Amino acid sequence: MSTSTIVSLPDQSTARIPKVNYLSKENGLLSWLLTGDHKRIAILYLISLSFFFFIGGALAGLIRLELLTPQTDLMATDTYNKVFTMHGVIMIFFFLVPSVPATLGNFLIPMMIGAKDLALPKINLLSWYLYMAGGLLAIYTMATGGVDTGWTFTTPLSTHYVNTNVLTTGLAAFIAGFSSIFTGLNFIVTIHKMRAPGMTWFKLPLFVWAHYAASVLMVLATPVVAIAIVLVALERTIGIGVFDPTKGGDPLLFQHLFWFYSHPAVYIMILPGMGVISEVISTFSRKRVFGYTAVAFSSVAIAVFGFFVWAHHMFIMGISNYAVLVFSLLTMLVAVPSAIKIFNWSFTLYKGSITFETPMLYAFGFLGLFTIGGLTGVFLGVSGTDIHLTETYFIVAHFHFVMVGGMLMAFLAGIHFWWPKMTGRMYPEKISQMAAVVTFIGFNFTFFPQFILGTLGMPRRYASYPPEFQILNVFSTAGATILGVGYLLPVLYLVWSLKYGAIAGNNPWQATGLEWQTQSPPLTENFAKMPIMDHEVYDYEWLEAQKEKEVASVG
Amino acid sequence: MDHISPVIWQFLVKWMTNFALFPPEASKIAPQMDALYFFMVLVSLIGLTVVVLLVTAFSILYNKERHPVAEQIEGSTLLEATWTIIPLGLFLVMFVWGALIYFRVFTPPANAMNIYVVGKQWMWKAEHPGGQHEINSLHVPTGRAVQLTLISQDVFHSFSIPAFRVKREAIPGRYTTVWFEATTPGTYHLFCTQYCGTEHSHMIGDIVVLTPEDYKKWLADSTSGASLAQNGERLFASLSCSACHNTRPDARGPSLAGVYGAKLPLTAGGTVTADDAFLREAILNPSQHVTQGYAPIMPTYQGQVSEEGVIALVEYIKNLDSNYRIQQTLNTTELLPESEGTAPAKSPAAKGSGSQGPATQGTVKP
Amino acid sequence: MSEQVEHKEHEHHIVSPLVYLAILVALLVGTALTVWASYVDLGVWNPIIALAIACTKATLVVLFFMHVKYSSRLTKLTIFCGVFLFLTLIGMTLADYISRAWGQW
Amino acid sequence: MSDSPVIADGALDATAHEHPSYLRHHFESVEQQADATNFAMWLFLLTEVMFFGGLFTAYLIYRNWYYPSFVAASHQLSIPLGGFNTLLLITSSFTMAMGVWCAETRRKSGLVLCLILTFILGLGFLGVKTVEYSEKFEKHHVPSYHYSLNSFLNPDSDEAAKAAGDKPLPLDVARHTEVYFSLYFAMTGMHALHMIIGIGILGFMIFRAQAGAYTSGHVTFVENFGLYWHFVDIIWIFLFPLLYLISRH
Repeated sequence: MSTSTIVSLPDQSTARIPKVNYLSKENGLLSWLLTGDHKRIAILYLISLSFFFFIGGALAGLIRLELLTPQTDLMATDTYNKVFTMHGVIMIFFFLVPSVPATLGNFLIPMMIGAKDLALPKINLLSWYLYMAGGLLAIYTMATGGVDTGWTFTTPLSTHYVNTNVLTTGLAAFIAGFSSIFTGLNFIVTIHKMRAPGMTWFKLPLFVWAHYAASVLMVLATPVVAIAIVLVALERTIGIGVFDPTKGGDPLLFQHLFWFYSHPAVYIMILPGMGVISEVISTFSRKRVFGYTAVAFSSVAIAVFGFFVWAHHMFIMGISNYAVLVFSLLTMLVAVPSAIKIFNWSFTLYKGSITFETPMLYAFGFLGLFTIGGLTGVFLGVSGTDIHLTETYFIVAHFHFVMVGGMLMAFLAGIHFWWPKMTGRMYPEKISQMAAVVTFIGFNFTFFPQFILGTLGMPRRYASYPPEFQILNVFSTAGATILGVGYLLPVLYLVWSLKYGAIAGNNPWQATGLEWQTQSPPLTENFAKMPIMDHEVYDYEWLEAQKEKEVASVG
Repeated sequence: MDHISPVIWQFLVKWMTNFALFPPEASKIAPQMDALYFFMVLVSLIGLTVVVLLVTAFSILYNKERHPVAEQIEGSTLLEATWTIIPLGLFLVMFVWGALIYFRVFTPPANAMNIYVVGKQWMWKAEHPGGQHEINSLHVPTGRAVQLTLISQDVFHSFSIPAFRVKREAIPGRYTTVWFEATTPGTYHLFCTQYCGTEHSHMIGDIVVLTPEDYKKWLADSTSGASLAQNGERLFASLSCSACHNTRPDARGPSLAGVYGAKLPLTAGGTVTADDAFLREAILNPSQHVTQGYAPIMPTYQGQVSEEGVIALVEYIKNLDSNYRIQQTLNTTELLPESEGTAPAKSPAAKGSGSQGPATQGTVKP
Repeated sequence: MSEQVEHKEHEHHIVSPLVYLAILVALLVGTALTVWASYVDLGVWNPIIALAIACTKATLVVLFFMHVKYSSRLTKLTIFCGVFLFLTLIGMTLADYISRAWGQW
Repeated sequence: MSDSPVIADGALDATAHEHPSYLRHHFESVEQQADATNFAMWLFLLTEVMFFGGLFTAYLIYRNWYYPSFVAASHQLSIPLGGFNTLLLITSSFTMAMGVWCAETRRKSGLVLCLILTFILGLGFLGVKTVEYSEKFEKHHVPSYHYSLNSFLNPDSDEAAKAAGDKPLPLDVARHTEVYFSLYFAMTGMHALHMIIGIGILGFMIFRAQAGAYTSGHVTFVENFGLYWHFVDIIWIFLFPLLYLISRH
């Protein structure tokens, strides 16, 4: 790609990974399983998340393979239903919701605000164990027959009309929910109470702002879906009648409670990704984020408005027409902060000094795909077009543009960006740039045809479909194979780089965050001495001055 | 050509012949919906182009070689205000436009012909007023507003006709409605779009749009002998509804003639418009919908009548313009052993406050 | 920002047992009152009064037993957010149910 | 922008002087630790508020829909038992608050006494609840496939209904009492679950308090548990009028 790069690696002959760091401090499996160190917990999360991601990905592969032909020839319809249900459950509850917060957020929030650890390290470890318990339960469910309700657990289907493992899957989601509540709670407390001297709210990196907003959503929205799941479980087991229409309950109430969480949940998923993009774009254009306060407040605005739009998932489900008007209007409002963010990021590039390392490529991918994802969301939020487009592949494409094109791109951008900090070694640049491009191409091939399919009316969750839709489905499946390669590559070269990667040094990107001002990999306490934030956030002039001073003192 | 694999060749031919970006427009609402859709596509394309252009231009102009030192810029309130207000304005235009279309799709015209649709795992059952039944298909005429009254017997289903751009969930326990006016004869897809269990993807069918003449022919060919209202009448008699709902002066229930569309005062206070949903509720949960002046003595029929049965009853009550039909039913009831009636009352005068008559229909709550 | 200053200035406030006792008495009186009020026919006011008494009791518990009266602004804000969102959930969901009865448009 | 280094000396002053054993390594001071855990507890209570929020929403909707059924069904609950339970719980909240006070003023035996009292009152509450539940079981008022409508169709055969002067309900109204009992069991059940967890922690705390763990200046745990206990009390303060006191006149 570009010939110029800002990586200022230390001289390889003398460079060493610091002897004392959080990885080398203690050894043995137990030292990992009982750790309170936020960085080690982040690594635990990273490993387990990747595991679940590839299981979910394999299921997605099966879905695409089945859809290669119009008939149900690869698997029976009930198998297909189980496959897409488990794909949804695993990807949403065990990958997307915890992805950036639990790995990068866990690793970086204390470092960015100059703290030694999260406020509640034991709770942090507990949330990993809850996550694992939930995840393994989900895998167990899958192994013992699966579940075929769709990840939305719609009543009365989930309570009375299927005889698969709804209870264990619900329990898995319930447990994972508490894991996410505890993570969010920990972040909020940490951001409020553990900031280093001088670290005021408006000196917080935007990554922290985004996580703060997402954490508020996690803490306040997740319990509502928890109680909805409890009620579904009670209805299934002892037959109470809260959602059961034959007993006088209203199945729409379940939808209300479910979407009260699950709509904010998409903001839980995307906000941390937006935080990553802010950091990456600023660093690689070597420029303060354009309109810092606007971007910070737009995160908060998304979180706040995010609570008031949930019923736009139910426009054709028989909620009152007045409610449709109100929720549709509020949905238009929540689209605006995302637009602000997109333009602010674009203008961050203006008069910057841009280089095109892998994280930046992923960030560009994010900008394009998230713009499409966000704008198509408006199609679904507008009550008129929603009638035609909802419950079709249009919604599938929209969701994947936001979640895979947005969140996953951001996740990969972040993993590459902070990989040197986490491991002390660089990933190989050329091949990873290639992987970023492959992912982008594969992604568009996979999901863009689905917009057209949706407009044509192909319903989602169909194991078979009318033959005239085949062409676009073949495109989509072909794209998915490219996408699969794009996701496998990083695993290979990142693992390779653990041993053979170039040694990164403290600050290979010349980034300004506090996390870059300490050794890589960091000490268990993060900083040798308590940092004091005496400069602005994204203060590249301060960084220059620091470098000159260092050169002067060494020389 | 022989170096192209036949599979790919076929694929390409298929693609070229079948490629479409949007489904056929076969209803009156479809062009309106598509106008909004294309407006939104246009706005999205412009927005996307702006973002892509900005990013590309800045990447070229300010890459490190060309522009080695970045200029630190705080931001610009003016610019930020611009890209807050313009998207907001556009979104609001879309909102209003969309709301108008939503309004149209879910507000049937008064003269719409009503067809009942029952969704169940995994089929659609349509009940025409003339008594024609259909499974997984629906015949409708062109040029005539058709209202669908949907209900599900088990789980959520969703009745989707992409070519008409309409879709509505069929909910267990409650009627929902949607309407359309087909414009182009042909056969179109009918999908269930709400995931409803194992055979969800096979809960599909055909919407057959016929010219009015063909439709008449079809109606005549597929009649089952009795109209829906006649089926309802039979049910009305066999459930002994007429034991109370008759026109005798000592009748224990309100007369049902002309009740449809009327505004009824309730014992519990307030009034309610007797529409399909109300009639269904009044049959299944009568005690909560007692008309003023009557004792809450009607038993519930929940679990005794199927959804199809309720539909037939509702259709029957809807068509009771005068007491004439009830009289007839009463006569039939007398043949049943448990009927307690003596001679049917001669007076055709409607009894009780039950029927305020369609005259009050004009005072519908805004 | 402000909290850093704040938690220095807000010394741990110890509430006297007499206050606790007074609150206990108030709560018991409130309970008696709410039971009594339920036997009186006040029409639509019955549930409103019951809820008003319950809210008062809850406020007393929050302010004194849970020390919120003496807590930082952050705690108060947190509780406010919780109550606000709780009311949003109930209010917006109920709004749908209530406006369904208004019929089509 | 100043040129001073990001890593400041002297910032370690806080940790330089001796600090108590309960100060965790990543906090700078005891106040910060206490503040952080207190805030975390409040956030946790917020999730609990939303957790019960779903139930309250459901309750309000169905109460609006099925008011007569709710009235009749609520007459099956005993106000004396419910009132007594309210009394127990409010008193336990008081003893808990006193416990926190004892911990703050370092009165060990007082703290132990208060905790034991709270423990007993909490158990008493659960005991009464068990009595109430078992009565519902006997009458088949637990929503399930064996749910019985008898008390509502023939109120004369049922003491509670007779005492309240209930008239026989039509079948369709009587049926919806099951919705009431669904919510009754979901709400009080979730509440009781919170009580059980609380009592478990209390038992653990009594032993720790006897060992003097909370009377050496480190009161955070007692305080935070107090918050939880009061929260559970508040939920009951709302449940009591909503479930027991519907239209008794």
